[in-house]
Amino acid sequence: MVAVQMQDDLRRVLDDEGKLLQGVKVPQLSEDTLGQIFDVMLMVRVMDDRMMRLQRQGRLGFYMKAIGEEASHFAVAPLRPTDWVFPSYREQGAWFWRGYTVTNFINQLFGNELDPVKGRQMPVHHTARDLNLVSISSPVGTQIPQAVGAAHAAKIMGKDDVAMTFFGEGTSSTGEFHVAMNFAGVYKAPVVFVCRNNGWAISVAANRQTAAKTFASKAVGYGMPGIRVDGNDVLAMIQVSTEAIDRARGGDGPTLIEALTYRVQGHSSSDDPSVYRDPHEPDAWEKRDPLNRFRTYLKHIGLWSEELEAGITERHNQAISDALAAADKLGPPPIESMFEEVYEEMPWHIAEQRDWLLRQARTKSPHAH
Amino acid sequence: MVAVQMQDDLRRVLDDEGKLLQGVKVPQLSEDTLGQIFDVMLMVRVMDDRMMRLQRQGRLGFYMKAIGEEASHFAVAPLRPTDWVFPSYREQGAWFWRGYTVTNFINQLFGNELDPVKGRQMPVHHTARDLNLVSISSPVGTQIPQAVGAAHAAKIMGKDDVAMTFFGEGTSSTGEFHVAMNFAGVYKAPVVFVCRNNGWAISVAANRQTAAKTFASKAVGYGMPGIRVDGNDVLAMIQVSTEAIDRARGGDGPTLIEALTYRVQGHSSSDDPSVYRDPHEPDAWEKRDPLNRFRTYLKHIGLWSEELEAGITERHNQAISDALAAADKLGPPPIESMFEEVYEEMPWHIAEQRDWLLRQARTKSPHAH
Amino acid sequence: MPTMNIIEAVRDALRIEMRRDQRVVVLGEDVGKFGGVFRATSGLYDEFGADRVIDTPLAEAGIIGTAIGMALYGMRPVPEIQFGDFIFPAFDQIVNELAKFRYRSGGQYPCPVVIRTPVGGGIRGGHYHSQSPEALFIHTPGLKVVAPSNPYDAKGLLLACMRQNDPVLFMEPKRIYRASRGEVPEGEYTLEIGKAAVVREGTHCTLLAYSGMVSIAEEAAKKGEAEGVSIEVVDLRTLMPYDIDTILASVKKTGRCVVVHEAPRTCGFGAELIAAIQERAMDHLEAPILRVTGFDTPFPYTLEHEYLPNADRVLGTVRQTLEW
Amino acid sequence: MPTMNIIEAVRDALRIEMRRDQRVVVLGEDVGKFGGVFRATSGLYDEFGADRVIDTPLAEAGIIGTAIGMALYGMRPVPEIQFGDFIFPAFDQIVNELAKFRYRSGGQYPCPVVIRTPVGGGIRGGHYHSQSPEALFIHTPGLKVVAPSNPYDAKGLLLACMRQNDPVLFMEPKRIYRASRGEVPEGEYTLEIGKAAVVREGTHCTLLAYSGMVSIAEEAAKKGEAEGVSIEVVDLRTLMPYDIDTILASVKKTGRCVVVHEAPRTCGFGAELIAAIQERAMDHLEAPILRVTGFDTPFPYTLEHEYLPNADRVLGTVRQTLEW
Ligand SMILES: Cc1ncc(C[n+]2csc(CCOP(=O)(O)OP(=O)(O)O)c2C)c(N)n1
Ligand SMILES: Cc1ncc(C[n+]2csc(CCOP(=O)(O)OP(=O)(O)O)c2C)c(N)n1
Ligand SMILES: [Mg+2]
Ligand SMILES: [Mg+2]
Repeated sequence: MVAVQMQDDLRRVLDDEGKLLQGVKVPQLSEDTLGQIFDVMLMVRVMDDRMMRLQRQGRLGFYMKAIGEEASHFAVAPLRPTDWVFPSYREQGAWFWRGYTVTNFINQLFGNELDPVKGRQMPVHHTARDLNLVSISSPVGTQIPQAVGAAHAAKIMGKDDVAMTFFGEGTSSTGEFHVAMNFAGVYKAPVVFVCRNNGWAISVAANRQTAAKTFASKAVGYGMPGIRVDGNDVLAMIQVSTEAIDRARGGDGPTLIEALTYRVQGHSSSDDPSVYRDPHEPDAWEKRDPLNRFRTYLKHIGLWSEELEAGITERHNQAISDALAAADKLGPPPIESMFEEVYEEMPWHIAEQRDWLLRQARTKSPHAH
Repeated sequence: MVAVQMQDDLRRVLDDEGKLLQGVKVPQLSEDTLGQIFDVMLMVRVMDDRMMRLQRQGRLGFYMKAIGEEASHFAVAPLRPTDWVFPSYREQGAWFWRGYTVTNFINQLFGNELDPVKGRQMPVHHTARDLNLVSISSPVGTQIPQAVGAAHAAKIMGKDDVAMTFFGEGTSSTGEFHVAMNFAGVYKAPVVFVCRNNGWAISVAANRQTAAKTFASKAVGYGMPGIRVDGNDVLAMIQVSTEAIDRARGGDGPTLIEALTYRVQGHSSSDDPSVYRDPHEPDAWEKRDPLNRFRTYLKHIGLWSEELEAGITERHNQAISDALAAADKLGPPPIESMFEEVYEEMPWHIAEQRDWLLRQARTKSPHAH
Repeated sequence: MPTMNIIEAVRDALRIEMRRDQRVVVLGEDVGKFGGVFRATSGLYDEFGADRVIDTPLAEAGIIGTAIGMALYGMRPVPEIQFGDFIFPAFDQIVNELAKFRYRSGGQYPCPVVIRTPVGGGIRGGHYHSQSPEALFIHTPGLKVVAPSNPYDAKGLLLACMRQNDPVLFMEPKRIYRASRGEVPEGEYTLEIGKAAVVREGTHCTLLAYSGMVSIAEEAAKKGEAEGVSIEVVDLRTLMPYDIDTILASVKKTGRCVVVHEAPRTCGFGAELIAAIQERAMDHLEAPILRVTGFDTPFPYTLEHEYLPNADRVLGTVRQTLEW
Repeated sequence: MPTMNIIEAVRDALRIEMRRDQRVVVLGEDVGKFGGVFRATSGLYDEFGADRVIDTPLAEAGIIGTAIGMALYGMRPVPEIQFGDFIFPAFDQIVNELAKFRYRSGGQYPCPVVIRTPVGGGIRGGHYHSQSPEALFIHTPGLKVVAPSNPYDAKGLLLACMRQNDPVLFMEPKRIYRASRGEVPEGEYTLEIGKAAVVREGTHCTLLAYSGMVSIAEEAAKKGEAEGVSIEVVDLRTLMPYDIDTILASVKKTGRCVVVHEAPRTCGFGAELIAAIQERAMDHLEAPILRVTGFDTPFPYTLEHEYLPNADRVLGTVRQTLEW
């Protein structure tokens, strides 16, 4: 029998009250950077709040919140702009951190004529090639081997870029997770796997997703290190991510990071978690809220004030309001755009179908508002 | 970091000279059973030899040998007849052990009118429902989740049947392996996974298949025990298999067994390993030959003699010759059979196609002999 | 008779069969306590327990792979794939395994698995919550493909599927899961697999439709009637094996035919219907058989109403065959 | 000009492009030192090394998934799937990902991956080494599908595929990998994707064929000639986008058409060709368009010669259209 002993210690930097723990590695971040992190965390919170309200008002088709999981997004903080990110659908913070604009974010949600993906994908399926943020796909797990491919390509081409990919703990059950981890191990590809263990995959609890003791322990089967980190501790996230990125860039291969966090609200705007989970379950997590903890930390070190936060919130709210106002004036993408970019050049049959459609009477979308 | 300590000890019962090791668990087998094991091991050896010669003479389309890996097949020995086996293509011994006849074996290879699968599958793709030996499929790994399903079904239906599935170490790279192991862990399904690590997946060496230290260690990620066993030691195989089957039947869930063995010859009759591996590599394994080791053991305990072995070999050879002679007189399955059993009842379009074909002039198969 | 929508009809069929036959189990992502993201299995967990209403880990290949093993062992699993778009990780298990077990084992191992999955667009789900992949499965020998368009058929056909011994892909039109309501008998009844229904008679042109497109075809027929065009609407209901007799009878009567489906046109099921009809009834055809289908693009988000066939386009295409 | 078989032509194209373009890599099971089970990549490992001729672990989803990532990053991967029958574990990566990247990213991420895979029967491989899955991929918007029938086309088309920016499924006719030999120019040349070739002119009937069936069609045409039947043979070469102009020109000339493919009939590519032709050239058709195809059964082992279309059946079916 292969006896396995786990050091199941969760890597942490801040305690639940936002105080620095003793004797742990702390990421070296400038005051500026700390401020930016707080800024982006607030942006996620404000954006989620505003968008969910829009959705409830029937003005937005669909939305997915990340409330309570924002700290985990900052695994991207130590990346270089030339590094690549293969996200799932719940890492808004990663997008804003890398420079994705509120305008692009909102135009994508509305799928309007300025949507960077031209109204072709449902809300929260962003793409930003200029930021090396790869197109989000709904089928979960598909991005994981793709990240390995990009990382391996960088290595083959002699570049020192790193690829990072995000996915939920439920997604670790897919075949794609396995083949990706396995390829990465064999090729020692410079890739960092970030598994956001938020406890739930829609209605299925993490302990029904696998019998493994931890998700990090799955790294054993691929010959790579598995690190378990407090995913509600943004400094710990950045610390372990820095180590994993350094390993990758240094040629030492991939790392699996399990970020322990919690999905405080529903899976998406279509979900009602009260049907399947104890409505009090989130309570325990409230006091471990990543924003609170980081705020307290900043307060301790004198980098936070009520006015500061109010100012940032106000700025974010304003940016969102501006983007919404601008989006309100925009129409849908032109009908022709539906037929474009299926291929680089439009083949005859698609052109024929486009021409036919353009000859038909226009009907109004039942969803237009 | 999840630090993992492996006890990478290989479970063994016999040393390389076929002597019992001290202080290890030894399976309790009657003299009769020991004799039967030897008998079936010899059958595999003789059959492989005869069939490969036929193939080389152009009389058989395709064959896959198991030479050097026969001991691993005996993981099935402790199963009850009511238990289920989901094999890959290289476990001839499991078939003969459970009572598959030489006649069926050979008729399947020739795909003739008495082939149990009616000439529908290529050689070595057997099925024996009466023996709970499930249909072999060429795409590797597909049988693994199926075995889990059968095991889980037994549990749900309140039966104490166990399912066992075999696959090569290369096949552990497939998505099917992962989803199957994961489901089995979650459901505590009564299933035993036997990974025949024979060092090669066609031309790809096992160390290019995964970066994990051992294949057994992959069990960690699924919360089940992983056992590494000398796959060329038939008594050790039976011992660890007994333990795993007992665990499964007792409600303690699945086990992964890695049987360390070696593919002494080519992948199949179509393969030429000299293109990709050191022709001397097999030498080291010759002295660990499972048949030799078991034979020496039997000799030590007075259960072997030259005459005994000659008699068995002769009997097997005779059975094969008889079956071949009988097969020689058989024709192909009737043309109509090609259209049958696609569905339980033949739908109109298949009947129409059958009738059309029957009206066409017959042509001779270029492969008929 | 009670009125039900499609979701309720499906649930009713599952409940009836699970009560009648201990071997029936449902499995899939979120089908347990939650009752499925569309609530098709809602209440079953409470009635039948976790052993027969099984929440699975997130892996479609595992859902179908284990369902196959269960069926081989003697159960009658009814796996749910949460959206038809997520069936592809299980594609190998479905087309290479499930569909082939009976045949490749020489008839020794039938594999009666009924895969339920919602298909089609119209819910603003974008490409990955809207696809109609039926052609891929119709092209796969060994599978039956059933695609009801209303609650009555959904219940009767699903019961029939669970009582026969071949693997079935049971495609549910998610767009009208709740919108399509109708009278549905209580208790048991089955509809014959492989039988189409003439849901509206007409003389000028035949419309062949199934799943979410039947109501569009009926709407077109109604509009046509107002304008003096008499359209016969055939709801195919089963796509494999499809009901060639009913189709040919209708086309021979009207002499014209238009096929409507949501899936992309090229190599869609419409192509097969056209090929089969012209092979057998060429001399009855007064015009080419035309298609109103989804376009050969991925299913879009914002412009989905432009993508989807609608009654005007169908009627316009019928007119085209009339004017040919 | 040198003579090559298809394997050699494919290898030649790969070698030329790998020399010319550093971004081209091949990856797959056994493609490295071994050179592939059909030896298509033989010698490339020695010339280009393990970084550009990559043996992968045994997982098709991993092969295609990583190839996609490589292409996004800027390389030009040419993955090999050992047999077309084993492509299904990668089906999701191909149809939901590879085919959709350009579109769903609003044009930001083209994904130029050329998947090579041997298809078709005739090598006594039974069901799992004989399938012809082209229809599934032709039905998938975003993919190109190329299916050469001879060494010259194989080389010119493969080079063309590696030099354009869309994902391609490049299907190689394994049955004639070695049997089909012909003159192949040294060095570079490309053939236009999307163009069929009239490989034999005739006036009575058009035969549409591709891949391993072109030689069968030609054999039928030769037999026909001896019996006074003049058959035009069109080798489609590219199946998506297919060459509607060449097809229509031929059918309009002959007035009759038979499609030949190995894949099962129902929902096969033949259905689409028939549908498209009758939509556009109904008034030129003197007879229904018929099909000679694989049957709607799994591909059998012993009876594969009965399963596969042959020249007699093709000619017989041509006659049927002539006598209609
Ligand atoms: C292949 C596939 N199957 C099913 C779904 C439906 N689905 C969407 S999200 C989800 C749960 C994902 O859970 P997890 O990976 O833990 O991520 P989280 O939502 O918790 O961030 C499921 C089942 C899907 N998107 N893709
Ligand atoms: C899905 C799939 N991909 C590829 C193949 C081709 N193939 C047949 S056997 C084999 C190697 C299998 O190696 P392993 O699992 O170690 O088993 P072994 O042959 O050593 O017993 C490969 C790649 C296949 N049969 N199925
Ligand atoms: Mg989760
Ligand atoms: Mg092996």
